[in-house]
Amino acid sequence: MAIAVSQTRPVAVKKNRSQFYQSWKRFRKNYFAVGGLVWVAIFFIIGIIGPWIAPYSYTDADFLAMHAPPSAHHIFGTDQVGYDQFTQILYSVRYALEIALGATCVSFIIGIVLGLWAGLAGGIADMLIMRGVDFMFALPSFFFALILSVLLGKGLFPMILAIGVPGWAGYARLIRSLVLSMRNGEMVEAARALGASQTHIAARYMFPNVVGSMVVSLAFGIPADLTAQAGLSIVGMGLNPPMPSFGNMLANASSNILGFPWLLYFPASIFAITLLAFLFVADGLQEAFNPRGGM
Amino acid sequence: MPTNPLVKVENVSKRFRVRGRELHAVSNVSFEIEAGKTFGLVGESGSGKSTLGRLVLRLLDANEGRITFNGKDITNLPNRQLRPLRQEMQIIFQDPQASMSPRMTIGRAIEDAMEIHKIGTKQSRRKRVDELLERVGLPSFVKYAFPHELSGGQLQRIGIARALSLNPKLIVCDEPVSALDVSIQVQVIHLLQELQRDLNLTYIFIAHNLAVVEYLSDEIAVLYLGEVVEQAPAEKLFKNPSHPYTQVLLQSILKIPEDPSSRQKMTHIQGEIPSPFNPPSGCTFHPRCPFATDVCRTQKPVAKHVDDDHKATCHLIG
Amino acid sequence: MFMLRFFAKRFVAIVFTLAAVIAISYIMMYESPGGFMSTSQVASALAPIAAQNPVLYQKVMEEFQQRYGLNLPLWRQCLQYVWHELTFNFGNSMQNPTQTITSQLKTALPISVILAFSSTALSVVIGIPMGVIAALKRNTWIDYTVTTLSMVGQAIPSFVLAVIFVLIFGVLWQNILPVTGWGTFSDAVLPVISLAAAPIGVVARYMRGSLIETMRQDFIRTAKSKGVKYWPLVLKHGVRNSMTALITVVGPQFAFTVVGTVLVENIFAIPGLGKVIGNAFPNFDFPMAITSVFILGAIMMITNLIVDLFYAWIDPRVKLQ
Amino acid sequence: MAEPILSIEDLRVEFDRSEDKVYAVNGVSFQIDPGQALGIVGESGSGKSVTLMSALGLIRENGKVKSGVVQFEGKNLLKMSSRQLEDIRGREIGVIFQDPMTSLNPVMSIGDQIMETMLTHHYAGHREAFDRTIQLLHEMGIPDPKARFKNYPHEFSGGMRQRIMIAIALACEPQLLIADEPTTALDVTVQMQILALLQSQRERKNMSVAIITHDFGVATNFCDKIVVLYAGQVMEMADTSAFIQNPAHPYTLGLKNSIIEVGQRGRKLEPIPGMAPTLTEPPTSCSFADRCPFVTDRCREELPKLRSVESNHLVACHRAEEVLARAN
Repeated sequence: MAIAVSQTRPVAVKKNRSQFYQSWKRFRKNYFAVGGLVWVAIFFIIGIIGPWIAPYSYTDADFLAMHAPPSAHHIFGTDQVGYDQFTQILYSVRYALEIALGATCVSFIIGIVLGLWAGLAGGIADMLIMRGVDFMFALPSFFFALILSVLLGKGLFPMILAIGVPGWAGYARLIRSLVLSMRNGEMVEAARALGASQTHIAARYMFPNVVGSMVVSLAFGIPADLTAQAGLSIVGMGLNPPMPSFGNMLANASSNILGFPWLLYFPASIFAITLLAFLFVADGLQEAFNPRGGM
Repeated sequence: MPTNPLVKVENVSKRFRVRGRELHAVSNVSFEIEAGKTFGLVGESGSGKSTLGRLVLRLLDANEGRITFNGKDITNLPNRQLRPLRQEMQIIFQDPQASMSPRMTIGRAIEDAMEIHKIGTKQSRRKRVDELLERVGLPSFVKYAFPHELSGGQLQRIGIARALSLNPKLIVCDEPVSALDVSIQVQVIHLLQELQRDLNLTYIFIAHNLAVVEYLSDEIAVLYLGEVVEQAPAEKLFKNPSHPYTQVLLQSILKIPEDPSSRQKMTHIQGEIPSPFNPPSGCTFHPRCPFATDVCRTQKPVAKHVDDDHKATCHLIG
Repeated sequence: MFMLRFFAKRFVAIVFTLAAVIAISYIMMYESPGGFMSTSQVASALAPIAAQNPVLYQKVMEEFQQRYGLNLPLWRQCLQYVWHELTFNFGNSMQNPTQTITSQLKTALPISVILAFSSTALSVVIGIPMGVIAALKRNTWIDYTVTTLSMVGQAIPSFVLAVIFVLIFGVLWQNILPVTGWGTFSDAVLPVISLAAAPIGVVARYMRGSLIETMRQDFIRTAKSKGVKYWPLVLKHGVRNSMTALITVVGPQFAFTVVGTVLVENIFAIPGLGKVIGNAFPNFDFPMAITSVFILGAIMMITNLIVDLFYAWIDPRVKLQ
Repeated sequence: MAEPILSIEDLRVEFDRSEDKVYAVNGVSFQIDPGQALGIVGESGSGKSVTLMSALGLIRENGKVKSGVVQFEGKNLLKMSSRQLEDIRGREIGVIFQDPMTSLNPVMSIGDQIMETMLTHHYAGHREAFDRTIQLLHEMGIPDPKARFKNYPHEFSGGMRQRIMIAIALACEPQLLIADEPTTALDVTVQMQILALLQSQRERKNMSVAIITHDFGVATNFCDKIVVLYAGQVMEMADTSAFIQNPAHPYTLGLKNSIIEVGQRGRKLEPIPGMAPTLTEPPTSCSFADRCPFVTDRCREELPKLRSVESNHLVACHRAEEVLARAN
């Protein structure tokens, strides 16, 4: 006997029913997020092609035009040394992205290794790693970055490490909790009951269900690292001048502001809008991947 | 006594540590199941019935005791050797949605079971998915659906199809119908019954609904706080319930009366199941037992034979 | 008795964490190009004094040798330093070798504390009602305004907001609010607003989400079924329960605010701990830098302890451990 | 016969979903007489809770009452302002819900939650409300009520929490108690305790009770009259005895045959095929037609009206007489 299922809700057979397509469909409806994504994309493009479209080199000081307001020669004006602000911003975008992406990768890689280790091994390893996480959360990671930057110096690569290394704890905690909730969940138990190996469970069952959360946390991590990098500049531990960065420009401009407001207009607005764009994207991703939970 | 049982459970115990406190989930349980039969496990929440089911499948490792499957001691079998054996012993869950990946279509989920054991080719697996869906009474297009798009009853059929895809000998049914509506419950029970008949399956049927367990099972064990308090063939257990707890359970069932005048009186026992963290002394049932004596409060009863295949763990027997 | 044990346990944990932070910073800075502290470094820091007052130079030099154990092996130096810090015996700084760090921080510390706490208080006082209103008026223009504003507040870091304020009130509309210095109430307005913007956004958004979630719970339906009126329902049952979730974000948020304070003080030239840090790190004045971080860290951890206590008080399901 | 305490006439409720509408209740009518225990039986999605909860204004925001009259003490609840309704809820009509784990406020002591009902309705002053709370807890069989007054819900077991829910619902001595699946989440031994408690309270206070349940055992043992809902419509309504002995609707018959009872080993199962529909359009023909063994062309075309087949026995089926004949 086969029991008729006459009133089954008809399941539309669509070609692309993958999770990413579904998430993208939800993401697309969020105009803030799409707008943010466009800005972020432009930001990335500028980061890549910046050096080619820059009218000057960032070390070229125009001594004839110090503190020049925006003009045809210097469309964003120049600062007290005569650096072309447009060029400075183009390079700032590049370095900001290099540092933020690099630092996020560093945090994420350390976090994922330790998080997986803690979640899968349990026992003493778990306890030690979680103590480490508690320790990292006891102080803002910015302070750890500050202290590390003393040791490592002020170059591009040292900055990536200084910001990236202290950021591991958040990712580790997230990944551990995801692993634990799944490991004890019925889905993984069912997969074990089917006879699936650990690698099969991890690849086919766990990974597809955590990738969304990870993408979201990375999306929130990038703007946080952008902010941290600029923050280090404010307390004088950022990239070494003349390497341009948003933080340096903001710090420099805010103490030289009287009479030269253009030094602030451009970096402040571009930096603020960029961070907002990243947050809109991250928020949109969160909603797209996880439509019910979260805030 | 069965001579060559498919499943043999001997003196199995399982303890959990929860925040430094020890919980006896299953204590010293033994039973045997012959191939093609159904063994019912009944008990209220916290009785350890689900844990016991998972111990048999080695989804949990027992602290003590021995589990033999198809003549092979699997108690300490390493995972590598256990995995191929899993084809022969499957489980269906109370909440089928939680047991499936929300990111996998139904078709992929069933296929994956076969892929794990490298059964057949891609084409033959696909064909088998269609066959299985038909076998459990679902149209083949549901294979394109995701779990959240189906109803509870449909998902439970998918769970059954996934288990069947491996041609198991034993299926542990962990409260497979308790989350379903009455009319759907019967459909699923009917399906399970048919499958057992056609495929000579052995079931361990776990439920809190006594009537359903009685209906399906050949032999039944009643669990209370992780201990088997009574065990007997289904007819004997219901005809002659010997442990006070079994009697109470039976009295708690609300049967549809013949007419309102023959209604059941709402008689009930006092109290609720005690915390498994600190179970009562002596017989764990004594605080709720209407017949408890001093012996019950201090001494742990041992299983006694009421009949050659009917055992109850109570001081008042014999 | 139970509370006492809880406090003792947490206190020990805080002390250990701080000791570890100091030790790790010490070792890192010792290895850094500038070095934490060495006889030659002290000598160069004391050079101006040496020229004017050799006697004082000798005295201060000996003091430094003694206190920082410059001739001892690293591990003993480190242990000694950790002990001194934990006992609030901070010693002298490199920038002002004749003055103790304690005396230098005496004025700076209260400023940062006032900034951090008043902006946190403001974020709660403004953020909660904003979130509640947004949740109750869900999917209306009020909700959209609150949510968008919150997002903007949350996205823009305090120091960028501070820079924008400097631009607005320092250049465009001068003389409305001061953009530098510290002393009067109006000096605090812009820094506190820059610092509070992000936490207000976070609190409002979190409160909104949490209250919407709470109002869907079964116990809200129970309260309605009892005939509880609208506002008691929202406040006693809804908001009260949402607060338990909100508290979990206040702790991390306070950490952000502390960092923000450090940065904002540098933008507005406010002589707080942040400004001290901003001077100390680039000038290799590591005793001063570490001490400032140590003090901020201690304040944060004690605040978190208080938050945990409050959490346990507001949510009976939470057990202190 | 006295006036019914609650009478529902032609109630229709819809829920808006993101892409469509669900017609949850489609013209339900029934009455509850004073002192009567009414059982409202149906499977999930049959509209059994929505019917009563919408009458009390307790459904989700996306649910709307489209039409109907709910008379309570001569007043139409559906026409009342939310303030008037608040005065009735908890005071005149008490409600108990299914899941005692989530239905109590986790951060409020249970004593305060019971007192709140009385204080809200000015049923008692603070002092009396406290005394009465202690007394209620005692009546509900909660040991050591004075000490437990200050405890929070998570410190109680499921059965105890359901007793507390009952205390809340009965605090102001309502005339009508609505119990929405009061024992579904509980173990059988505890279910019996709760039902016994409800029964004794009902007898002592001569209160009317409406039990919403999917469990025929609970309905037939507890109730005087039973209403069977399916797809948001009344399929059958009868006194319990008529219901047990002469079910006249194929769905009721099928459901009764679906119930496995103790002592039925070896019985042949006859499941109702298919599953209950989710109505995204108002029904124009019999909603059960697709699953019905008695189905004819007429069933697929014409919506059967609720009609009387015996005294106090209403059925919505074109072929009720044949069903009755077969059952006998």
